[in-house]
Amino acid sequence: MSATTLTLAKALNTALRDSMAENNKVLVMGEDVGKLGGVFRITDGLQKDFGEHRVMDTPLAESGIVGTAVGLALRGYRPVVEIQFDGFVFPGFDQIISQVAKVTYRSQGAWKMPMVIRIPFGGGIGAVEHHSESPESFFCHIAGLKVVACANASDGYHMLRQAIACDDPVVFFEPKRRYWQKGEVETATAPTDTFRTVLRRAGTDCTVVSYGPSMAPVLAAGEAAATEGRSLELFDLRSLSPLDLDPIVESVRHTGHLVVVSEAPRETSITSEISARVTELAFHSLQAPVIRVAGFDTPYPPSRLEEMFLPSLDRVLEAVDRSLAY
Amino acid sequence: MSATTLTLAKALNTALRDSMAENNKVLVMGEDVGKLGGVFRITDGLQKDFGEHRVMDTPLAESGIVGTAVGLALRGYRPVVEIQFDGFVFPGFDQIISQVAKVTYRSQGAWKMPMVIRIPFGGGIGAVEHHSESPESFFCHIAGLKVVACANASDGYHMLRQAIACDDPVVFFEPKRRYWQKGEVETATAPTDTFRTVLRRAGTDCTVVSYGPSMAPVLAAGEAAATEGRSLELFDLRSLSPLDLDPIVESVRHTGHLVVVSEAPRETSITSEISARVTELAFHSLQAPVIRVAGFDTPYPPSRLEEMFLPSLDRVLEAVDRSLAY
Amino acid sequence: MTPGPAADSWIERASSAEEATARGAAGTSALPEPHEVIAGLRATSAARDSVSMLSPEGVFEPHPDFPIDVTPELVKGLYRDMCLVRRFDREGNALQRQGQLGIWVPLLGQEAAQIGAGRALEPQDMAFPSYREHGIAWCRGVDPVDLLGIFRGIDFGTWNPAEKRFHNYTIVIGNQVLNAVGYAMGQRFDGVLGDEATAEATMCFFGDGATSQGDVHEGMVFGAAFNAPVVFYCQNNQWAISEPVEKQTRVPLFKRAAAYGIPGIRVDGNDVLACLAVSRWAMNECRTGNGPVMIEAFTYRMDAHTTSDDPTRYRLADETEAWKLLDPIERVKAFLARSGMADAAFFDQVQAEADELAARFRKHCVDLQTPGPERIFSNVYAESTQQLRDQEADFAAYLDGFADDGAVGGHK
Amino acid sequence: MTPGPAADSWIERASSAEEATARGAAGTSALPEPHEVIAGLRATSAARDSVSMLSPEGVFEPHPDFPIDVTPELVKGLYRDMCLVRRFDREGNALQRQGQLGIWVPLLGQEAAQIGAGRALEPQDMAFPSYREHGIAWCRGVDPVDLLGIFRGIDFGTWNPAEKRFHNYTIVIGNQVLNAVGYAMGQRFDGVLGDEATAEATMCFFGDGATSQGDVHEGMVFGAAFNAPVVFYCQNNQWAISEPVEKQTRVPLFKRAAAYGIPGIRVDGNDVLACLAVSRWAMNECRTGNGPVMIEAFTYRMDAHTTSDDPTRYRLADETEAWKLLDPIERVKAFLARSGMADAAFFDQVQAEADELAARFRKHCVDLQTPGPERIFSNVYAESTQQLRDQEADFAAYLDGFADDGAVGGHK
Ligand SMILES: Cc1ncc(C[n+]2csc(CCOP(=O)(O)OP(=O)(O)O)c2C)c(N)n1
Ligand SMILES: Cc1ncc(C[n+]2csc(CCOP(=O)(O)OP(=O)(O)O)c2C)c(N)n1
Ligand SMILES: [Mg+2]
Ligand SMILES: [Mg+2]
Repeated sequence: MSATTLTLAKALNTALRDSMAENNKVLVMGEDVGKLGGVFRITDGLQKDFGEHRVMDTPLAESGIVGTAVGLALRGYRPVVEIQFDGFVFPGFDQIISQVAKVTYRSQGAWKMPMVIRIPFGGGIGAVEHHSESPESFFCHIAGLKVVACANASDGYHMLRQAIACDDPVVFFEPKRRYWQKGEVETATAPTDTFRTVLRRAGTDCTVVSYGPSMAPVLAAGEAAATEGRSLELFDLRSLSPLDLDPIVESVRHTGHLVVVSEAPRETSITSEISARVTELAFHSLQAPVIRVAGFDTPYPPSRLEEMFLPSLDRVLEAVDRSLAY
Repeated sequence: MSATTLTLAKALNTALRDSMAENNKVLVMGEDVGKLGGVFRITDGLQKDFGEHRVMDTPLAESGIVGTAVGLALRGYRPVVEIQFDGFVFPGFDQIISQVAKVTYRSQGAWKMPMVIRIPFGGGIGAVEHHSESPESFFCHIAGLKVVACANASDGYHMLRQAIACDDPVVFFEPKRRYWQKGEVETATAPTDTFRTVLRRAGTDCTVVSYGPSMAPVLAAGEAAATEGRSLELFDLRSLSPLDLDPIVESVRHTGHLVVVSEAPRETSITSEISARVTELAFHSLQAPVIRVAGFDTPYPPSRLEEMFLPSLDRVLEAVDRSLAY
Repeated sequence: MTPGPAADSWIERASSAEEATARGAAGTSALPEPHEVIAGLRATSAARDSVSMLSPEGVFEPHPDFPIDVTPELVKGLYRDMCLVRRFDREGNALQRQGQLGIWVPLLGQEAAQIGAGRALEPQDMAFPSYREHGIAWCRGVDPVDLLGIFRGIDFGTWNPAEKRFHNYTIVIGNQVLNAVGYAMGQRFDGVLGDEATAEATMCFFGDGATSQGDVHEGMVFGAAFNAPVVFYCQNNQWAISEPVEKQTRVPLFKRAAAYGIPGIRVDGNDVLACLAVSRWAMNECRTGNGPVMIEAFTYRMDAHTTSDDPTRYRLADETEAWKLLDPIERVKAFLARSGMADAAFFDQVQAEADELAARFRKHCVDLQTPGPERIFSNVYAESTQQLRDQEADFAAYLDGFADDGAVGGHK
Repeated sequence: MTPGPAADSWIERASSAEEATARGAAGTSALPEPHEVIAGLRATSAARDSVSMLSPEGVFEPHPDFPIDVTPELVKGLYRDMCLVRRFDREGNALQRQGQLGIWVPLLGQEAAQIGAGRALEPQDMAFPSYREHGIAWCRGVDPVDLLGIFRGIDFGTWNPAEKRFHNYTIVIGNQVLNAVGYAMGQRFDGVLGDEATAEATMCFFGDGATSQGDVHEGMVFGAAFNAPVVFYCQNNQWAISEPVEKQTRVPLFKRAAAYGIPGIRVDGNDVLACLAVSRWAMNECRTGNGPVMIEAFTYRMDAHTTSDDPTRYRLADETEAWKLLDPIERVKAFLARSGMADAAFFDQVQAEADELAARFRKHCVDLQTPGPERIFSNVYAESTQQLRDQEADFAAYLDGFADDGAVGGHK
């Protein structure tokens, strides 16, 4: 079958459908994932086709959702949990850190924990409080979890398929404001490892790395910079933990400049880790310190202010200028 | 009154006692903090002297402890919450991130949130699972919280007094394996700002920064290095968020080398942030990348292995060597 | 087979099993089956053990346990409250449709449940809302326009929660229940309970779905453990977004109370007089030191969960139609008219007041100004930090860079 | 005043208020008052609505609802189980005192509660323990020596939880309840419920203090919502470290069950026959699709919370002495002797077996080897990562640096 054009939302929905059809141990569970198909419709139609036992509307309790998913995984199922919004994962945080992430280690491998925790994340949709957060950094600090974020429809499909096939727990971040963006998806291609950093644009002057929702302004910045005669090399991390830094270090060796872009508040975040690690690995190549374009160290502001909070084309370009001028 | 020699545990107990005597709005609450005086006896004798309403044995539920403390703070109280062990703060994580940290921002200052969340943290006591963790990095990523860690009896007393007096929520980390270590405490001195980085030893070759339980091996490393003719400049952060980096940047300007030491797993941690920020601020002064001596990116191991997991004198010295040899 | 309570539970299980099957079947079919809707209706018109006083037809019958002095002033006041609240609630919906608000959370159908509870509160009492409590806000003296910023993305509500004794809206399901219990513990420690008219208590609001959250359980555990003067007021509007209450529980929610050794009462949530009488009793129990108390207001969410929601995907119009017959305002109007407590002039005047409020509500909304970037950095702490001041200064400098060409860095 | 359940709750409140005062008074005084201890005793010998069959004096009286065939083999087997478990539990305490273990969590006093429940489990059933369930481990065929590494800091337990159908010990209070419910949901989805001898169910274990945790509530909510074949087995040993059960609840814990529409039964937790009969019934209810069920085993923590705890700070020796009279093993011994089911030879043989086990337990403990650094990095993931392999390699290289002078970097 050849490539089809799908929205990110539909690509994710298709990945769930294909995984469920392929393996009847795959379950979908969460709040409103049944008849409603999820508030973003990512699970649309799945309950109708796979039944109530494989697509479960759960009681309203995230610790309960994650905690029972742990038990289902022990029983041999492969639960795919939907957290309705980023800001609502925290009631389930204890089960994630104390059980999901540790069961394999604790049992010395007697248990596996094949579980996917899907989290629509990030801002830009004009939502109320707790609906626009970027909590990925918390999960990157938890050993035993794999943390990934998709940025387009094709990765949405293939990364979710890979996450569901993985025998380790994967926290899967979906850029909610890109759900309706269309892209080419080749569902037939044999799956390669999609949990790796990928080059999005080759360049020579400055390396820029990001993931998820911020890839769009980063790609736009690449275009804009080109028109101004600056050549940016752009990477999409895809895997936030573990980090696949080799391609970035390689790039920095020839550009000498690195800008890291993320919506997450800056302090003690994924951008801190990338800055620290790349500096450790490419110290003599760096002609300027790694510059971070990130959310501010404040709670997410009222949505009319989010355009200023979120990394924008302009903020990325300004950071590149600062790095090059350093 | 002149200085007295107290264990860290007794210094903390005295700070609670003095704060409660000074302000009857100060409350202590948690599991087993009453008659038992807490599993580490930090609240020993307080219920006997201040009564059951001011020193409360709560039901066994951390979200309940933190969540009701929020309400008490709104009512005008200054709750000091004890979390029994580091690994048990996570059931309360949602209330901390969604309410404790955001109430002031949400209400545009109409509410204040004067609350202290005390957490005995770190390893080295030969304990079972969940009793030796270093979760401070999670809290450093949460805007609206102040995060501090004490390393000795004097700071234990004065930092806890300051935390209780603070109108913002303070997550207060106590190095449990140092509870029985004695130190001089001058309780009479007028309180200065103790939430700042402090110089512990002046030196010229390499800057080493740490906090809490790891200050001991770092100070020992300073001694050992001196005997080998290497002069280390040692800092105790005390405040983990916000970070007080000026003294460290100053130091790096003349040493050109920085080693950061922490028990917390390395990935996306407080050590990542220090490395990133100091590199941003002192890029041209650094003759080597910031080197991190940290916990491994694994769950906390069985305790017989913790000596290898925890930053030791030897690991600190080896890192200093690597930095100087870079 | 088993002792008392267990025996109870057998009965519960049996009955709810029926309901469950009825509802369960629907999960697989695209739309609910007719018998389901009927089940819904049965649940409605005959909610077991429910306290009610004013029938859907507007016939008043006093309840022995919850005496209430039904004066014209009282009933007219409650009617006015409900009409005004419904009016600005509808205006909120309209403003969202017209792009003036990002989202609106309608209370349609829950006016009696909220006005009845809200009017049982004294000025010195404290209230902890969820996000749908516009009627409670109204009773606390919060100007409805102070709600608008939340839904327009300007702020998180502009009333002073400490002065109004009405906490900020809380969106994380269940959080506010624990916060309310803590506040009530403080009231007890302050010694403000007793028979005096100045005695205080706290009421917290949450939904049927929220009862599944650990925080709500822990709230009841702590409330009972510390004899906190708090009323747990659960508005069971039958739905948690797309999930019917049967997904959360096998037994009527008010029966949860017994598990904590506190009284639990189910009241007809569309009967404002019953809600008021029961809430007054419950608050007095708390003020006099007999708290906590749990109330389940059995009502219905007549509109979508929010303006972003599409209920046609998960529930039948018939169900909503049937509940229309139980409208909380209509029955009061009928009662006022039949009893001669109010005349046409009164109804006209309330209507006029409502339109006036709606107009002011709308004007305030469209006039709302977006704050500057300083709002992003303000009040993160009571005692701000150098790190944050630096970050704000850097961003201000960055924005100045665009000052000349006027452009502002907006995310693409 | 209020309908059925609420009325119930009034009664509960009244009675538990008494108890509360009795216990509450103690909170302020350094030691419990005598009347408190008495209260404790009253609660014990006459725990309301408690199912019991074998009196403290060893007199057996069948219970109409929970028939059990009391054969010599059965009773002798249960006696042996309890004696052996108590013996290695005591050895664990001794090993800690002698510095061979970092800590030990004693089950002393809870032998009947655990052996009764454990022997109700079939091989195909699943069990989720907390951290005190040495007796359950025994019944699941876990060799006691496989528990030692946990308390010596060598590992997290070396039995295979999947093969033994006995999950790892869970230390974070309440977590395992949700995990157990999920596992039981899976049993239901697998279609292994029914009347066949192969039908499966799950039992999870938690304490009185744990009932306050949100996870335990959510476990019951999910269990009821999905009709999961799970038995919630609460060992109420009267204490959560230093906090008496009155700090957690106003009402008997088994009454929590009614709030979820599931049966709740209180059993004399020191009566192994009652615990067995009730557990068998409950597991069969679950295996045949009538789950969940809650059981409260009313027992007592005879020893400290752990070897690190000092109970003299918060409870009177008298209380413990009084419970000694209710010892779970003594009553079975009396029954066996009086009924002539067993003779001196049997008791001697069990004693000998116990000493043998204790010796093997001790030897295994002192012989345990500390694993190498590779254990730190092993099984973090099912599919390891380059990042972790690099970290392990770096550390190995670092350690090699000390190889010559033999020293290893130990923390100071
Ligand atoms: C912890 C958490 N999880 C999920 C959500 C998303 N959410 C918002 S409202 C809602 C349903 C609430 O139902 P109910 O408690 O009955 O209140 P109602 O909306 O019916 O008034 C959900 C799941 C949330 N706000 N918080
Ligand atoms: C979430 C969490 N909080 C606190 C603790 C510390 N802790 C360990 S055991 C215990 C008391 C448990 O009491 P109970 O549930 O009655 O079980 P028991 O120990 O009496 O068997 C506490 C507070 C913990 N292990 N987990
Ligand atoms: Mg609802
Ligand atoms: Mg207990």
